[in-house]
Amino acid sequence: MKTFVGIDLGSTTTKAVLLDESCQVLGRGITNSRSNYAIATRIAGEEARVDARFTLFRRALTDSGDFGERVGEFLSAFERFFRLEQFIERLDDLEHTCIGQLKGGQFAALEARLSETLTETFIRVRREAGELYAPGGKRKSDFFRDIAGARFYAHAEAVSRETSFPYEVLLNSYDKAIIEVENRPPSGDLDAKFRRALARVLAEDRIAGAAAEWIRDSIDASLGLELEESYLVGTGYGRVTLPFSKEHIRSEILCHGLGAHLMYPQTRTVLDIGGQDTKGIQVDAEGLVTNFQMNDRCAAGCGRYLGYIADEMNMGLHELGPMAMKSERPVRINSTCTVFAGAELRDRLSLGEKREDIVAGLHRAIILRAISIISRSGGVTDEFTFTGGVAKNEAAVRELRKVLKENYGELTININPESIYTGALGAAEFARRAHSDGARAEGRA
Amino acid sequence: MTVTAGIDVGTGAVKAVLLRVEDGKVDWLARSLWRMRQRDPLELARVAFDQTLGEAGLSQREVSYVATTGEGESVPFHTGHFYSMTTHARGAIHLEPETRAVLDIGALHGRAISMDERGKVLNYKMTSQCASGSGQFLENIARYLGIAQDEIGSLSERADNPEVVSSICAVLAETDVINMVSRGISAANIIKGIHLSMASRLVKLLKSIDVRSGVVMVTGGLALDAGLIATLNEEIGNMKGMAATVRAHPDSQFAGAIGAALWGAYRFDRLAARGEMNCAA
Amino acid sequence: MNTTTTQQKAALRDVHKDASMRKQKAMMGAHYDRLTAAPQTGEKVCSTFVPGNLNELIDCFGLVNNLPEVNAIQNGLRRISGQYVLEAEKIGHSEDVCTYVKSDIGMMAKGNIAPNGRPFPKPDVLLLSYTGCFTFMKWFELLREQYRCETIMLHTPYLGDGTVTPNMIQYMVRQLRDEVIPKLERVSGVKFDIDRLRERLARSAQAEDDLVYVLRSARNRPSPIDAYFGGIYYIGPIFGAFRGSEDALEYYRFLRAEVDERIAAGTGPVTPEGDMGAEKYRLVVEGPPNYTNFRQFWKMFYDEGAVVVASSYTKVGGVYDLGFRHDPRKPLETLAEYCLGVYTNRSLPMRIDMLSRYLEEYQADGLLINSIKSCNSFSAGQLLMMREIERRTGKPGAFIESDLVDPRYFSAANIKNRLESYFQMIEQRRSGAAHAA
Amino acid sequence: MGASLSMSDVATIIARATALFEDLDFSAAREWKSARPERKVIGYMPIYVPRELIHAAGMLPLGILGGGDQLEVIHGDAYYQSYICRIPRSTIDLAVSGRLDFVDGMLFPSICDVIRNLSGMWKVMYPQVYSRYFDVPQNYCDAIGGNYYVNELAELREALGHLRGAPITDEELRGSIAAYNDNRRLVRQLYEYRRAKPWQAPATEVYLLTRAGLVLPVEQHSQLIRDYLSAAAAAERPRLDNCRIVLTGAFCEQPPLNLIKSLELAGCYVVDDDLLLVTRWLSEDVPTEGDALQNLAHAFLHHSESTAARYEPDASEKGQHLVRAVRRAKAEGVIFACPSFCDPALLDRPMLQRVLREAGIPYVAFKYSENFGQMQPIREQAGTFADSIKLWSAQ
Ligand SMILES: Nc1ncnc2c1ncn2[C@@H]1O[C@H](COP(=O)(O)OP(=O)(O)O)[C@@H](O)[C@H]1O
Ligand SMILES: Nc1ncnc2c1ncn2[C@@H]1O[C@H](COP(=O)(O)OP(=O)(O)O)[C@@H](O)[C@H]1O
Ligand code: SF4
Ligand code: SF4
Ligand code: SF4
Repeated sequence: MKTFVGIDLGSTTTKAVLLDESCQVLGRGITNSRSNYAIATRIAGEEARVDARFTLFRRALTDSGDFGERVGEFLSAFERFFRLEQFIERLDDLEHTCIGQLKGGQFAALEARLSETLTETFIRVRREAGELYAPGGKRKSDFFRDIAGARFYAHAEAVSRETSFPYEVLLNSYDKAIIEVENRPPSGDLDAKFRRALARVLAEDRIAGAAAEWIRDSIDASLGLELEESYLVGTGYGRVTLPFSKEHIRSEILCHGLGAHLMYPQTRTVLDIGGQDTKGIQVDAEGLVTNFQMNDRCAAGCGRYLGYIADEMNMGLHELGPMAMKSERPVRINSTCTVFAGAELRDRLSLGEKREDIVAGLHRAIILRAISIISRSGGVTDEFTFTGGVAKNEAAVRELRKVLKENYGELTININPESIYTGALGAAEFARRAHSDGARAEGRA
Repeated sequence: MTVTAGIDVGTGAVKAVLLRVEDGKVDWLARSLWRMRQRDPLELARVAFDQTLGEAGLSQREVSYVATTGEGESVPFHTGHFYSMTTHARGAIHLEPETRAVLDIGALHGRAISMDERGKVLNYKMTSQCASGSGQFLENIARYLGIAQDEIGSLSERADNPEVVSSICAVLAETDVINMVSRGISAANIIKGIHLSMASRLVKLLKSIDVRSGVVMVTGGLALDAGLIATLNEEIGNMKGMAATVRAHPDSQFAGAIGAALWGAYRFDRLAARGEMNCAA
Repeated sequence: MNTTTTQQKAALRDVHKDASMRKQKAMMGAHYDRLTAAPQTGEKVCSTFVPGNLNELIDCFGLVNNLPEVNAIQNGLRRISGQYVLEAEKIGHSEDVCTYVKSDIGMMAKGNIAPNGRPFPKPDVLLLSYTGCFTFMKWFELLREQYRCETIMLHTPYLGDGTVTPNMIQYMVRQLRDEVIPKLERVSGVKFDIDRLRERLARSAQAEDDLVYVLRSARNRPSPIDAYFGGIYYIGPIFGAFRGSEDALEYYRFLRAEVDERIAAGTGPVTPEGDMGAEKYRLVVEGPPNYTNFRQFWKMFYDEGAVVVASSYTKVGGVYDLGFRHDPRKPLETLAEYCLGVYTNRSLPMRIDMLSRYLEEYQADGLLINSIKSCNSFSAGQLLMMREIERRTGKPGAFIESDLVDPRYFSAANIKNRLESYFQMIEQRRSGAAHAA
Repeated sequence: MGASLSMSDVATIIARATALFEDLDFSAAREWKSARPERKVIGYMPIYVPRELIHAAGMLPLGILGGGDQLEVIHGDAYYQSYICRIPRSTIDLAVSGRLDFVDGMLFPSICDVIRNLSGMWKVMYPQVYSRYFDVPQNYCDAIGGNYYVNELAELREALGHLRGAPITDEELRGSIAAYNDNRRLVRQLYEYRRAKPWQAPATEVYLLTRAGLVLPVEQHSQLIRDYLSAAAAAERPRLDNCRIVLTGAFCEQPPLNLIKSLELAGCYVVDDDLLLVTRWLSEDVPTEGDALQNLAHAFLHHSESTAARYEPDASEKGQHLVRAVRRAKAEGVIFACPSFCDPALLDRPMLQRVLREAGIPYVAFKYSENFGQMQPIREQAGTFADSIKLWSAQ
């Protein structure tokens, strides 16, 4: 089948969206952006195709009334097993890479003991992998780096304590290996992994006989569908160095505008707060950008700001929002220079202000800065759509709602759980349109 | 004879010294340094001061003047406060009498100060609000690269092909660094690159206050970073019309505290002479 | 005409192009030579500004006109303004202030060398024709401190309410009559002769006619000129030291003929890389250009097929296309009116009217604002102007930021990003409109 | 407009001034206006407008100085690029957020291109509100600049008369001139008092008191200063080992109050400044006899303060006003505190610094913005300056 690919190379993450001919999202994929944009593009694309398979499975299985109700449950189990397969595979890769590094190099002196310690650590991480992917299992993030990292750190600390092997060395070894592993696209035969996962889920659900046969056939049929990449459009921060030719590139502003329009056709104002940039975009009823504004050469108040604060307080990024939510009286903060954030925090703490009030104040400061960019792009018009990584932060969202309400009255504010894919979605739609325009042009010729 | 204390409350650490000053002769009685690590600076000031008293076997009543500097304006037991450019200039002269300029490189700001042989501040300039090229930035990157603070200097000296960080913003520079790591640039070359960009900023600062020759003393925590000192000298060497020498002293981090204590002694004498002060604080 | 071959036509065009370009170059060269030779020839020098440039009057006294703004532009184009700005900042000027001033101050600190390689002479008089910008005042106070020469202030009231009042004219004529002219007489040693002034004003008016003709030619499709990047060359002589001279008359005659050729041939503007390709977008531009990366900046437009059909910057040294001409019948009043009417002395509502009118009259696709960090006079309020003009005309605006002569504020990637998005947006709107139709 | 009840202690007076300062909704002016249906309020920006004319029309001149560090600027950035100072953007924000909806007219003085253009923005955004760019002559000859100014004043007088529905009489005008003469005298007295005893009248208090004059009816303001002067004299306060400085460059966008406070914390007594110049722009009484407009014009041409927005025709006079201020206040140094991106203040600074160097007066300089929060570097620079004066001056 024909598919249309949109790639958004963000400063921190790379996103891919796959559309079918009727503008339905088939799949989404995400990975950390690295210096090598070609690899990031490939990985994100690969992830999106994996995701697309599940969409196709869903379509195949829902076609039959019998399975009806249970499709969702079944597919989520299926996906968990598949992800577990993937996780184990990459974990093995990671272990090999870690140990492979020992040959010569900076760890040579410690080689034997380090190898033992690493092996022990990986045994423990692998042992609990099943739990991570059990129903309701709590994973820190979608990225292998983060999931594996968190578990590795925890176990490495324990192991190093037991064996009195220097913890720092273990971390070092991990830090070096993870970059290599991350830069390798998911390897191996995907179909085989789907089938292994399918076998496990069928076994676990005790589905057998005709029913199992039918499911297997449906899945096989879906796997047989070729996902033909009919057109690809790239966008984003890395756009200038994108591994695509000019006609395959659209500005990120246009992509975000169109993406937001596709999600919410009534959208007129879009705010996107990413890792290093903040964009304010105005779109018309067709999703065409009429005006925009973005920060320039200064990363004040962007997503990374929260990262600095989290680092300073020794907390996870996802814990900041909840902490700020506890505040009743946010402190007033004027400076949003990301680098001085820590100093501002220390300053306020020494003045005796409460942590949650300061953190809430910092969230408000980010939002005010974003609002000033929105203002510069032409103000706020109903409906308002908030996208980008920071839209996941509940405290940022709360402050945004407050500020908008105080200053612009009641508005519809859209926040989509998939909002991080807005730019990629727009790009994919551009790909779809470019393809059909091309086809039309050919038809005419 | 005057016994004075100098307490330097920084953003990264609290430093305290106890000095005895007699007819221009200065004896170092005690010193103390406490890393801040999210603790209350005012409490640490007390702790550091008490530690110096204990070491010297003196009581607070025997100290004629307690001088604070840095962010120590609100230390409750101080006699007087001097601002850090005043004290760093004085402290640096004490450590190295030839000094005519100071580069104080702390966690967030860099300061260039020029002075005469008596420690009178002639001119000074601070880096602007933007934090790129600060100690904090270096610290963050070191943390990211898994490098301990005291390794930084020697690592930088091992660089063979430094990769220069061009972004003006520390955040954007951080991305540059992450990209460098994934391109396989060695930690040594990255650190040296950061040293280079810091040095270029700092040397410009010196130039802007017209320091062109003589001894420039680096004070503050980054004085311990031999790689930065070396880079500063290279940078000066490459600059037309600049002939200054940058040095650090093993006690550089105490320069502020020493300067404060010395100014305290001086002020005490003057006030005592005017009869405005006759007993210790 | 029908019988001339394409080749002949091309040859003719080349000749004409050469004529106006060569002429302008020669004029500029001769002017800088005259200026830098002043210490030898004994001619006296008067420094003044482009907006409110009283060239006819200055010339009446035999003074050589030196325009620091034009020098700054030259230094920008030759990419040496950056180091001058840094020099001025080292001497103690703030990073925040207008870089025209700093480029000038820095140039002085570094030997004050003119484009012909010889030092600029010390001015004998600073004519502070204070029109449309408060920075001028500080600029000449700074120069006065250096040169310690006579400084004459001619205060032009601002058209805050959008009209020229009799009080304003009277105030300016009195300043001219009782202060400016007597002081110029004293400095130059030449007695004021009103007929000499009239003669020059008459020549100005004629050249102005031709200039307006050239600027208006952009109403054609395709436009034979670029009214911003090319326009900067077209205004050179008349905004600079040549208004009222025979040279200027001749230059504009050449130029007009050349443009006629292009209209007849149906060709677009000439760019540094030759004739421009198909005209895809027609823009009105508000704000000065960037000079340090002028070529690169221009290229971002013609590479995309964008041509500027009208601009406000080509009105800073006088707004002629709305009807004003220098009038020899009322010499002092006409100078006053001229100063009062220059673009930067117009209130925001007047600027909005003018640009909206351009968008319609020149059938432009949209308004582009190049907001200049240095220039509060232009920049403060441009965001509102853009929105108001969009509202009135229904045409989209775009906003980019750079600086006149400070290369630090030219971020090519950023500007390109914005321009691309803008052009794609215009494209989309068109196809959107086409789809809807 | 009767004088308010007098207050007797410093704390109460300053509390009242602080409340006025912090009130971003201008409640006091709103109350004044709503007390009588015919009352009108005319806003004005720095540096100078002839408030006498507004007062003579029975209206309240209301000084508008941006939003300070307590206003969250939401809309303002839609109107201004990042390299333009703060005051116009927060002023626009005050307007867009409805805080100026009771203001019947706005005057934009001739101070710089930014305020000048703001006048045009006002006309576009609020076409129904009377607004005017109030130009003043840069020519100081009575027959030329003076004549022009008299005509400008006459136009304003007529417009204001029109706004209230009855022309302003000469009698009214003379009364207003007298009221403002009285007020200017008191403000000067306040400044003199501080020059003599800076520990008795801290810079923040003097600032808050002067600032109250921008929102209160002039008679009430005069009373407030009178009260303060007698209250301040009644209570001795400790004298600190501080140096004496003149603050300059802050004539338009206001520094945050914390900045002024920080200077004193850092060991500097502010003994003169160029804050809120409108309250003492005219340095001598304006005669109440004769042609009022002629008198105002004459005072403007020949007895007004010097600042960056004014052309100094005499090269040798450039900057001398600052030297005189230093001498008069027996100051030991000058602090240049200029708003970021303020062309007039920042372009003037090097010239003033040259004059100070020649006069042997030490100085230090930094920039601020009205919502600037990082006081530590300010304290450090001002403190080092104070240290160097304290440690070295007496030698
Ligand atoms: N769960 C979360 N909670 C809070 N903030 C988050 C979360 N996830 C991501 N972010 C923020 O989002 C930013 C990345 O956003 P993204 O839109 O992916 O940026 P870009 O497009 O620039 O790569 C991070 O810097 C982080 O601050
Ligand atoms: N051995 C070292 N090598 C390099 N940097 C160091 C070393 N020790 C301390 N620092 C740096 O010095 C800074 C603190 O210096 P200090 O002068 O105490 O700062 P402050 O006075 O601002 O507290 C920190 O940024 C820290 O990273
Ligand atoms: S360091 Fe801070 S102020 Fe400077 S560019 Fe980065 S975020 Fe902006
Ligand atoms: S502010 Fe603008 S008009 Fe004034 S001198 Fe500078 S560039 Fe020219
Ligand atoms: S602060 Fe300066 S630039 Fe800004 S409006 Fe005031 S005078 Fe103009």
